[in-house]
Amino acid sequence: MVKRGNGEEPPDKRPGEEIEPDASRGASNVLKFPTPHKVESEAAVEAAKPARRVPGSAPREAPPAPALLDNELVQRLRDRFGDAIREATIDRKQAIVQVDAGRVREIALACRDDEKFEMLVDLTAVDWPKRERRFDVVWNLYSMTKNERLRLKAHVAQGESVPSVTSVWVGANWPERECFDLFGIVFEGHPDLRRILLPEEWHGHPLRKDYDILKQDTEWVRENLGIESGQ
Amino acid sequence: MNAGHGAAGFGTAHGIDTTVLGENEIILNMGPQHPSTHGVLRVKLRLDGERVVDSECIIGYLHRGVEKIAEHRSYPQFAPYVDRMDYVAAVSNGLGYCEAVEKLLGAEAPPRARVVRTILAELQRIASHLLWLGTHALDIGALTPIFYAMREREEILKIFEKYCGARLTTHAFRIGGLQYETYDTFERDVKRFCEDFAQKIDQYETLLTENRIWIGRTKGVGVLSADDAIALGVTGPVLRASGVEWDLRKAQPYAAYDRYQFEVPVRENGDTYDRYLVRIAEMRQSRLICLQAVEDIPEGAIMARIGKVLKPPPGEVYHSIEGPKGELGYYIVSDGTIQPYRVRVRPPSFFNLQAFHRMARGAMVADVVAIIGSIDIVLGEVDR
Amino acid sequence: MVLANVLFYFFALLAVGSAALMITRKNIVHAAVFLVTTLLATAGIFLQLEAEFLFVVQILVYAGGIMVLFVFVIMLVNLDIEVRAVRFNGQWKVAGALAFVLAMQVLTALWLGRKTFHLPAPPTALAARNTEAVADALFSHFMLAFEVASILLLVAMIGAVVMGKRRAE
Amino acid sequence: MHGFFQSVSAIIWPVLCAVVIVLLLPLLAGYIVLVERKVMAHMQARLGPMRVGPHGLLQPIADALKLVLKEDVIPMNADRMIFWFAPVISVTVALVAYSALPIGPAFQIADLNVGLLFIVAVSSLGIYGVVLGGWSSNSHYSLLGAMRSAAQLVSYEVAAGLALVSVLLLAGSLSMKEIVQAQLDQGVWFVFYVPFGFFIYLVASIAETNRAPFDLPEADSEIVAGYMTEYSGFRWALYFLAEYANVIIVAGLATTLFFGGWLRPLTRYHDHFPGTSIELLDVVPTLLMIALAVYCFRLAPKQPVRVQKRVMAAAGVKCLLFAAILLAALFGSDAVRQGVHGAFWFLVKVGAYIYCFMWFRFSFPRYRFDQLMRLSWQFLIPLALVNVIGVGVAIVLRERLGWNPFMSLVPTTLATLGCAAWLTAEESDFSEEAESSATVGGAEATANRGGE
Repeated sequence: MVKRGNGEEPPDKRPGEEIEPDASRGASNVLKFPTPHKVESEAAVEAAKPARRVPGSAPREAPPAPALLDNELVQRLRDRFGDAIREATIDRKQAIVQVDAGRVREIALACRDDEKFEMLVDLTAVDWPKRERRFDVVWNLYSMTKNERLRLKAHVAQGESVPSVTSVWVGANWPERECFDLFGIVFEGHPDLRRILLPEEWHGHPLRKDYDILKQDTEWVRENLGIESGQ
Repeated sequence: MNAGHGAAGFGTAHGIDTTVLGENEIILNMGPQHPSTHGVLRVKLRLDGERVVDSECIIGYLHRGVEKIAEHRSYPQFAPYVDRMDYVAAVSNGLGYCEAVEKLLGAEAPPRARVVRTILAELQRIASHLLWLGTHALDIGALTPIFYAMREREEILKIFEKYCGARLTTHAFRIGGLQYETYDTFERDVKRFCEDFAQKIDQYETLLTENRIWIGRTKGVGVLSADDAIALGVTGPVLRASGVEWDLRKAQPYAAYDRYQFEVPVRENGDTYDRYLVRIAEMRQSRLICLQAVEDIPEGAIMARIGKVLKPPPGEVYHSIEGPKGELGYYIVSDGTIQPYRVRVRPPSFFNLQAFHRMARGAMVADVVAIIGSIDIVLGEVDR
Repeated sequence: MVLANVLFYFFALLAVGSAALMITRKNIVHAAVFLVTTLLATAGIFLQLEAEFLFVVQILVYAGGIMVLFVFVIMLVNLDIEVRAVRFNGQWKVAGALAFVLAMQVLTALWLGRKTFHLPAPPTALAARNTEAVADALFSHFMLAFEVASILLLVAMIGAVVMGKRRAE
Repeated sequence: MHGFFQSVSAIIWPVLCAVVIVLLLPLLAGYIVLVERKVMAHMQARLGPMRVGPHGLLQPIADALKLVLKEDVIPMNADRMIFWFAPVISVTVALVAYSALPIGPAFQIADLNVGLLFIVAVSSLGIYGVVLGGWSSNSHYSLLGAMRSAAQLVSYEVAAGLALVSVLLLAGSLSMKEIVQAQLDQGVWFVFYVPFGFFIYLVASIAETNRAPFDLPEADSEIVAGYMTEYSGFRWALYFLAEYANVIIVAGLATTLFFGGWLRPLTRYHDHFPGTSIELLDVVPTLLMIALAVYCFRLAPKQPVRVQKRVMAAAGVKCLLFAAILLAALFGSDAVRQGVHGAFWFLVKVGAYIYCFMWFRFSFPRYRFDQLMRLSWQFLIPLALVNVIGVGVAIVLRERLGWNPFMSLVPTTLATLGCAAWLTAEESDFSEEAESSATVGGAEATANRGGE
């Protein structure tokens, strides 16, 4: 039996991991909650009262702004891939490493084999149309051995292709297809890159920010019915 | 459109070659309207007699563009939409989303809210597993368990209804805590349900666990090894049945799970029978969690002070919970406005379904439905 | 007796007619259906002769057993090829000539033996216990033949299993 | 009265029986469906049909009307002739089989001296309806269903036939009437002589009628509805009718062969009411029907709608009518009494057998096709062979060595039991093997992945 990421083993406190509750958990029936944020402890003080919410008020304490991350993991990756590792940050206690899109496959392989990130939890993209390289492709990795998460991110321009990681994690197959389907990002070396959620004959990629169903509709009406759409 | 056809055959689902058929081979389209593809899954099977030579899952028939909708709603407005993804486990979906946004805001729900959330989420896990049990048994030809399972699920839905007025798409939680206080007899209802439920699980097990036909139909069927499961991103009971002891409730506790004693059921063979046993054992554990939690719900506020208009500072967050079907993750990117810039849902069924191709290799048509049932997919979540 | 004659001619016509249809159908499943009809009609004639046991065995073994396997196999084969195949090719002239010669022979034989040709009287005394009679005959007079036949069938069955297994590997 | 029966029985009586059977069977099948749904519902903690008539009593009629009025769809590329003809074959052969089935000593269309073989032979033709229907629909699901059905029926007919042979050896006849008579003469139902023969026949008969857990040809979760997938309306109803007609046939066969046919339980108990020739036990059917009538009358006022009250009361009256007939028969001649009461007991036993079918259906999951085949060829058929040989030995022991009939069959039963135990052990060995090979397969798959 493989025993992985069990909460019983104290995970190491490297940055880039989820918050671990304090040691008192499960010790007694008294409910003590970890209080990582001030907000919550204040809420506890106002225990008896119903929540009082001021309209428009911002949270008392904003989460820390993304800070630079520089730990052993990033160091090792930098040593090995040099410039391909661009910028490592930590946002809301989660490690994000920005990498060079062209070398993602090798980096992924290293993450899987040497850094023990066995599982590709998720693969997705974000569209920033105003940016020069408009897409963020995001690989969410998880290490069962270390109970740790890592997010790889690469900037990709429209029309640029990204190496597929299906040879590293077979599970990347469908997410990459979905990414291709909804963003139009081409993954080089994918065994079967087709649309997955939308029909084959669909036009456009809906999750792009400039995708406009209304505009498409108007165009379709003009083309096929020969009239101006009333919408 | 069809750019990037590389070398074929990385082991996961790729399109079936329908042009070259061997002797006695036929192509069978199961679904999207088929009694046991659980909604609108379409499975294309290449059969040699009754044996599966190749398979391909074709999904997307229930695609509603939930992720796109999110970009046009404010954070609280989007919350009801997540209920419609895994519609048999709406509470879990809501829990994941609310916690993800809370993390993005840097807020946290008060203790009372977290305990109530835990109770409801565990009840939802039981309800989801019950629905799975019933339909899975029905697929294998056992007509009776589904009605027993529905009977107990009804009790859970009644508790939901009493709590928030809805049974299926509950929208039970709000970002920052809870909208509603628990109703007067909430503790009693939950407790009574949990106390009766132990014996009810025994009933299901009497019908199935040691039944020769059931064992014959499920043992050694749809085997998924631990390494394959991890490589495919499979999570939840399917992963645990393959011998990987990994549960987000233990590994990275959220809500109030770190307060309660429970075990993570694990089996080693990774076949359909083990997935069945794992889920049955999980129902028992969920029941124990509910019993512990309902004994001692802390007093206090149910809502954190987060303000009415939610404007998370720019940045991004990934938060995941152990849904009934596996790791249910939300990756939310904020640009500092009231609307999320991007919401990505990591649906467990989507990744688990990917493993179908591997499990179905060499199976028979009858095994195909057993395997689909044992993965426990909800197409609303796969297609979003 | 009129009823008996009517029934006989009904069954006889049915048997001959469906046999003819069987060899002329292009669709192989239709042909099989007509073969089954022929067998059943023959069974009807057996029943008329008060050979109840034979009647039942005819249905049970031929119509209910062997022909089911026929149909089963036919369904497994790709039918389109069979339907499109040309039935009457260049050999039909030779076949026709041979058939003509054969028919002449049969007719000659019938003509020569026309004096001995008469319908046997329907058996009456035997009928009541003909199942036992068949069993007695099989297990006493024809014991050896019966056993030889069963061994032959056994060999055929084992052979089929062996061949089937080899092909599966 | 006596003379009347004899004169009628020559030719009118069989024709009358045939007409009654053909007319009543659809109704009977409809009500068996209703009973099945009610039994299923109560086993599954729900009520079942409740709306059409009190407790759904008129549901079968509503269903039948609906089916007859439905559109009759014929798929475009179907073989129309055969598609049209196939359900007719199914129903016809199912009905023909009734001609040799004695429902009590008086109600039998023809007492063939090969009656048993006749029923088996004719029901074996029912397969053509299924196979041709499946083939002609031109659909993959239908074809798969038809092929499953053909293979299944051919396999299980062997097991069922061998199970019947053990009874034939004991009865020494193929005539249905004589088999019942043999049970009366020997004073015991054959199920007590050859329990394993009965067990094998029970399993095989479920498989032959395509009912759960052997309902693979119409397994709804796998191949939608198997050979019936493309059928609708009246044609579909014909298949349905054929299925239930076959269920009644196998139940009737089992009743005749193993449960003494129309004989009442405790046939040897002959105490009379003092001063009359009426036996004490013969009153039981009348009392049962009266009890049923009382139950109906008590339920009637509780029905919510007036129509329902009336229908319920009518059901009660019908029960009373049956009770009256049963009671009147007691005072008739022997032939009348045996005819009416025989039919009653026969139907009760058939009902009990069908109830077992339903009970199994709601308790067990479905077999997989290879498991189904293995069960027949590797378990039931060897078992049936051992059983038949054992019965042969027992008859020799009884007739040549003068053993007590029960004692002589004990070794048979023990031998069959031993064989069953051995075969079961073999089977679990086999499944363990399969399991270990599956694990090896998994390991290989993992190894392969490394190479990719």
